[in-house]
Amino acid sequence: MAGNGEEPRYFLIWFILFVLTMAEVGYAFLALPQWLLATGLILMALWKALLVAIYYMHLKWEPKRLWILAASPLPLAVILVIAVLTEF
Amino acid sequence: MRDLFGCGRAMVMATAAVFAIACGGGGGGEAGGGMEEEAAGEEMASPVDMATAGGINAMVMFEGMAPEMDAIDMASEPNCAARYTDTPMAEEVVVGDGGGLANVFVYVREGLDAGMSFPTPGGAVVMDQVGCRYVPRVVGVQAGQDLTFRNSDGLPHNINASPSENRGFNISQPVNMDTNRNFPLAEVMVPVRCDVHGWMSAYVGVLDHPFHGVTAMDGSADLGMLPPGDYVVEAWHERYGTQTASVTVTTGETAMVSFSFSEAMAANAVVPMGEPIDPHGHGAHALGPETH
Amino acid sequence: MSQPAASTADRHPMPGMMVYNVKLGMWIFLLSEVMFFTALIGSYIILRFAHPDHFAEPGAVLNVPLTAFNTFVLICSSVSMVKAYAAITQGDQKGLKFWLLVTILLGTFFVGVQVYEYIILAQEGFVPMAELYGVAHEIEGAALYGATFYTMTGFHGTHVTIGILCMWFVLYRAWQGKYSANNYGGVEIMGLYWHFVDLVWIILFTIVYLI
Amino acid sequence: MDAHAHAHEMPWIRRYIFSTDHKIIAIQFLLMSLFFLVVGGLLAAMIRWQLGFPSEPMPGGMLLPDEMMAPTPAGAIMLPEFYNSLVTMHGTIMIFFAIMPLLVGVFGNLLIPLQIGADDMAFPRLNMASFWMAFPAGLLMLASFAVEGGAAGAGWTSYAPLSASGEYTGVYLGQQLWLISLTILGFASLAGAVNYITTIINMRAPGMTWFRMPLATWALFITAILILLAIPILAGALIMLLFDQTIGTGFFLPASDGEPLLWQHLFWFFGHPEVYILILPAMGITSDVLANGARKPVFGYHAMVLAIVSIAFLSWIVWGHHMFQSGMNPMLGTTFMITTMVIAVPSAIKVFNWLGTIYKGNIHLHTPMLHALGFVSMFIIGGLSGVFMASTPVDVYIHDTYFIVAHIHYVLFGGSLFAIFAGVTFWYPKMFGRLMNEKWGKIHFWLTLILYNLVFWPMHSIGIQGHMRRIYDPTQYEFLQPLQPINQFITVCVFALVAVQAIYALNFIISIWKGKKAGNNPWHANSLEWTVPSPPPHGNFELVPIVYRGPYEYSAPDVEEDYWLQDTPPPSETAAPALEPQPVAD
Amino acid sequence: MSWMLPESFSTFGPDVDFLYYAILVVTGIVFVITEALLVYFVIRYRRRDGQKATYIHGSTKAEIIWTTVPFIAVLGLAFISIPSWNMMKNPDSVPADALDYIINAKQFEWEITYAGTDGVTGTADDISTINIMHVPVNQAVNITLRSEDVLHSFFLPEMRVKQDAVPGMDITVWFEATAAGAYPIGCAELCGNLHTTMGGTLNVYEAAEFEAWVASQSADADDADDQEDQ
Repeated sequence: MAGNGEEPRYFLIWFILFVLTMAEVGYAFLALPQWLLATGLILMALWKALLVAIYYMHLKWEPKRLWILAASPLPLAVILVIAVLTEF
Repeated sequence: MRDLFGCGRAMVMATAAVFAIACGGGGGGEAGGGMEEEAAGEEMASPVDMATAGGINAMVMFEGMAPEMDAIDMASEPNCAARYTDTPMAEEVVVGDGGGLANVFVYVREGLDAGMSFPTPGGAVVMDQVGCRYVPRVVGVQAGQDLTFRNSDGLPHNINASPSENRGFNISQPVNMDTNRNFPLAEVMVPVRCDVHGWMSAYVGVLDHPFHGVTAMDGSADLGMLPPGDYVVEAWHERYGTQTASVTVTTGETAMVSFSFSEAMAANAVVPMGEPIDPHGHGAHALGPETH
Repeated sequence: MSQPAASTADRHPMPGMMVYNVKLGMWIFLLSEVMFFTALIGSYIILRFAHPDHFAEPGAVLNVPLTAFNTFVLICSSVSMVKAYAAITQGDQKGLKFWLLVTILLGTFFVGVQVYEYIILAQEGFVPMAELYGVAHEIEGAALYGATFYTMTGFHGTHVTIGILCMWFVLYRAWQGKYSANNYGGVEIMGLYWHFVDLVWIILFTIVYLI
Repeated sequence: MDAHAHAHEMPWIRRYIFSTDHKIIAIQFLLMSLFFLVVGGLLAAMIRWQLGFPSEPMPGGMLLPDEMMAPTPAGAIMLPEFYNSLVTMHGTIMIFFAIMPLLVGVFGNLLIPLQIGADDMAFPRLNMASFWMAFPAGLLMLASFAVEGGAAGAGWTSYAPLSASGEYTGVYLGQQLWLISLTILGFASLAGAVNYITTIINMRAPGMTWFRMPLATWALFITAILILLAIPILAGALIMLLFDQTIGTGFFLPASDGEPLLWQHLFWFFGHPEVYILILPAMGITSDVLANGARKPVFGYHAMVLAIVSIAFLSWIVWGHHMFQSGMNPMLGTTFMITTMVIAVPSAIKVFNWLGTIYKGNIHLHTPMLHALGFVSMFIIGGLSGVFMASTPVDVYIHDTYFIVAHIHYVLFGGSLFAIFAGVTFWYPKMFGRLMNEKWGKIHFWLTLILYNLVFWPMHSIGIQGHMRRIYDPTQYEFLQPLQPINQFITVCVFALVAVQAIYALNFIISIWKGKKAGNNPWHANSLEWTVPSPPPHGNFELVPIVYRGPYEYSAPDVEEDYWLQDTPPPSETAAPALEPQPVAD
Repeated sequence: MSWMLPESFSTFGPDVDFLYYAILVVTGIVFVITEALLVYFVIRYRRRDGQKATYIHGSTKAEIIWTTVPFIAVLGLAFISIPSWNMMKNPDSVPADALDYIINAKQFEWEITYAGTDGVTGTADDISTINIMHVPVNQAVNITLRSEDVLHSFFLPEMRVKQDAVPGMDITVWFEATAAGAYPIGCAELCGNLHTTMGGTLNVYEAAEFEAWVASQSADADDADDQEDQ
């Protein structure tokens, strides 16, 4: 990444993360149905997580195959949780 | 010699870090001290001067009609059932012909001189398993004294003791055999059961002195020879709870102490289990006959 | 590994991820960390789904404002970490040391706040032990809440602590001048680990504190 | 080479004890896991004594402490709690400390750098750390026999709540040591997996494309991915169970509304990939050896790779078949039945391809080849008996019976262990520079094959009669009493089977000093490890090898010999390409 | 040493046994063919010096065949298994007229409670027995399986019934015996030190006998149990 010219705007990302955190805390205490709260919060959390992964962990500048590698355990996590949840 | 409280051995076998976690989790860490006392106790003579000692005899009577016990359904263990000509009955309350209440654990609860300690008896107390029952059903042992569990049935039993002060154990006896265990700390009582035969249960009283006994069919129990003085004696029954009485021992005399239980007491009886007993000193317990 | 002569290399391409070993190794290690936190967070989700009555409303037991602030601290430490990395890729030794130190301080502050939070919660009767849960005080929720909360946040905190220790090591190496614009692998993988821990916290904060 | 010379100047302890050389680490893993294999075998013999002759005094039992073998006037009788510990520890030790380190630790370390043309692992020090975590973990596991309450006794699956609280079994410390030991072993496995994956992705020699890698390396690569993603799940579960045991949380204890089934789900989500961790490398080894023995390319190389990859993928979505009778949602059971049935397909593909490999071959029946053929024939049985369990209604009947025991042993003993014998014999020269004795190798093979089948084949039969597994005394059940002669027959055969392994042990030990010198390529094989001396020097390759073809070009018409090394330039290439000496990384 | 299942005495028997034998035949054929080929190839293509093996890398056609044929075969086996599985384990399949039982498993006993004449569990006329279960023949019984401590597994080999008992869960088990007699009950999940002793007996009575048994239990609940059972 030393070679890709200008430095990414790290502080902009930081600011977005900050705003999203605030938004999450605010949203969590709104009087909304549980499923809507959960979905919104998870979406925001995933958004934040993606920002960290893409910019701070530099996935944006990595080869595609590293993307695939990095994403590989996620389906397994989803399979495990969803399958076991059907039990209850 | 295999110690029941194996944290010391674990330290040798495992790493120190593991030791810390494991012993903490096992919950038997402090019990290790009991072993040293026992080792020291073996060289000690009894501190009771027989020339001045006096005895205590307890008599426990049952008032009223003895409650009818349930039949034990031994159908699931035909080998045991075959040993009985009559239907075996539960033994929670056993009343003798003379009205004596058996299987009551009577012991000196308070009043021994501070600093008085007693050697651990060398002989073992035997608790047999015959016909899928514990014989005797209630025993008293001294802390550290061997308690031999005997399987005379020739079929699998397990002995699941769940004390509060001591470390519990859960051992199996697949065939006729003896297994020795001991409890290093005093507590009244330790429940013992067999998980294979749900009706089998027994109780062990553990004290760090020898002044205890279990009533026979006539309701009597001999607590042994004690130094003269004032004592508090407690009687414990698995269904009716406890009663205490104070008694004065004088040289050369046998003091009598009597208790009586009745079915009415079963309703609100508090049956102590795993209570630590410190027999030294007075005052913690109110004197006089008392029903819990 | 040195390359064979160019003509041979053309015909026999050198395979690989085109990512140097240490970095690839760190990424692979982080995949296993994903699965580890999957086990912990997954168990939490499942237990909560099965026994909703064990878990209190958000904010009822846990201190959300304090933790939101703490989340912000961790996010700040991520940006300072990435600044340290950016500095060394430009050969800026001073910047590297400065930002590493800032990251360490922020990380330590985060752990400190968490310990403080634990102490307060434990005093209120919010403990992992099933038998002791809420014995001293009447607090909402039940045993599974304490057990899952402390396990998840505790393991995250352990990761942060390990990260701080490693960061001291990186700082020590930076002080010795071991890193340069051409050799910054140590800083980069440190950063990867640190951002990953931050990422896990982002998920944990949402799932444990807010939902 | 400077680095090479430097290696020999290192003190003895750095060269052989705390070595970072992948070949030394492989040998360390080999010695460790063979030791645990012996321990596991002895535990099995004791288990069989009790099953064959329940509650009869065991010969030599008096040597063991009273908590294990109760003294009676007739002799020492095995106690049920010790029997449970034996069952648990036999499974645990064999799976985690024998088969897994043998397949992954030994062959992974030995073969991966050699077969892809690398000088060492990507992270040699991490590699060393991996062994030095695994070995103490094993010792800790063994130490648990000596603690109060004995070793863990809840089965190798340690189902909660039996494992979650000592009050159910009287085992406290032993269960905790079990959990701690496996957690440490998990770290060791992870260190290995990170190393293997990085090495295979990044350190292949020029020309070593994905589809020129030997199948052993392929299998080890996929296995490492399974380890990487499965072990952390186990670690998480182990830690939660350890907290239940020690600090009193209630993840798996119903008393505090914990979920016993959650443990089973987590355990088997790890456990089923684990099953394939234990068989995939064996399949890879078998493919290498079969092609070599048949002097013929592996039939359907690409299909073999695809089969490995699809097994790895499917292994994540079949874990529920261990739990059909566990109270799992029946709908989920149906789903898992279908996925489980499907996972039989890639295994079938592999079997057919192995048959295709020896078809029209020129079969050299050397000892490794015999073991590889043994693997194939036994794996067929183990694979087919798996179909019975996959069918949920049949599983209702045979679940937790000896049929399962037979199945697991046909896969793990008949499968993995035969492949291990094949692999150790085949690559023995690359570890010790000499060959093992062929005659004794063959005697050992035939005796093992026969006795092994005498032991495990009848277990299918008693399983079908309803013989439950893990019962201490089958004669307690009247309907099992007629099966007792079979049990006794099995027991006698087990003793013989264990005894016969002494042949292998002696052959192994004696050959280290007395074996025939091997030379570079004793089996006339193709892959890169056979281009270097036996044992290869520190740093493996003098020059970076250049790979021109796949690893199975046996009997190619273009060349005179029936083998064609991967780095031999094709005939058209008249002059060898200019190469620079390869610096050995420290 | 036999591959034959012991005779079954419940309505599940024919289904399970059919599936078992179907799989036995299919796998048996595959087993014989593959092992025979293996042995044949080893002998037929054994080493001949001075001769090279045939240089073949594979055959796409063969791969396709031996991928699709096993695929279809195993999916077929899966699909014919589904109805029986649903019948055995799905709580909705329990016949409406089934007699209610509660089985409470604990170390190391089966405590079996029959709902009694009123057909409702938890009432005074419940009949409890230890390790011995009494059921009428040709009558479905609906068991609520529970556990007090650890996992157990309720195993009736002749009835082709097996179900783990999980503490904290109520699991429905049902079966219908088709012949009177005494059958073993086993515990198939390691449940502690004396797991091995956790056996019992299933007594299947003709309808009239069963009524007599119920009557005898209700009439003299106190002491009649074991004389009756012996």
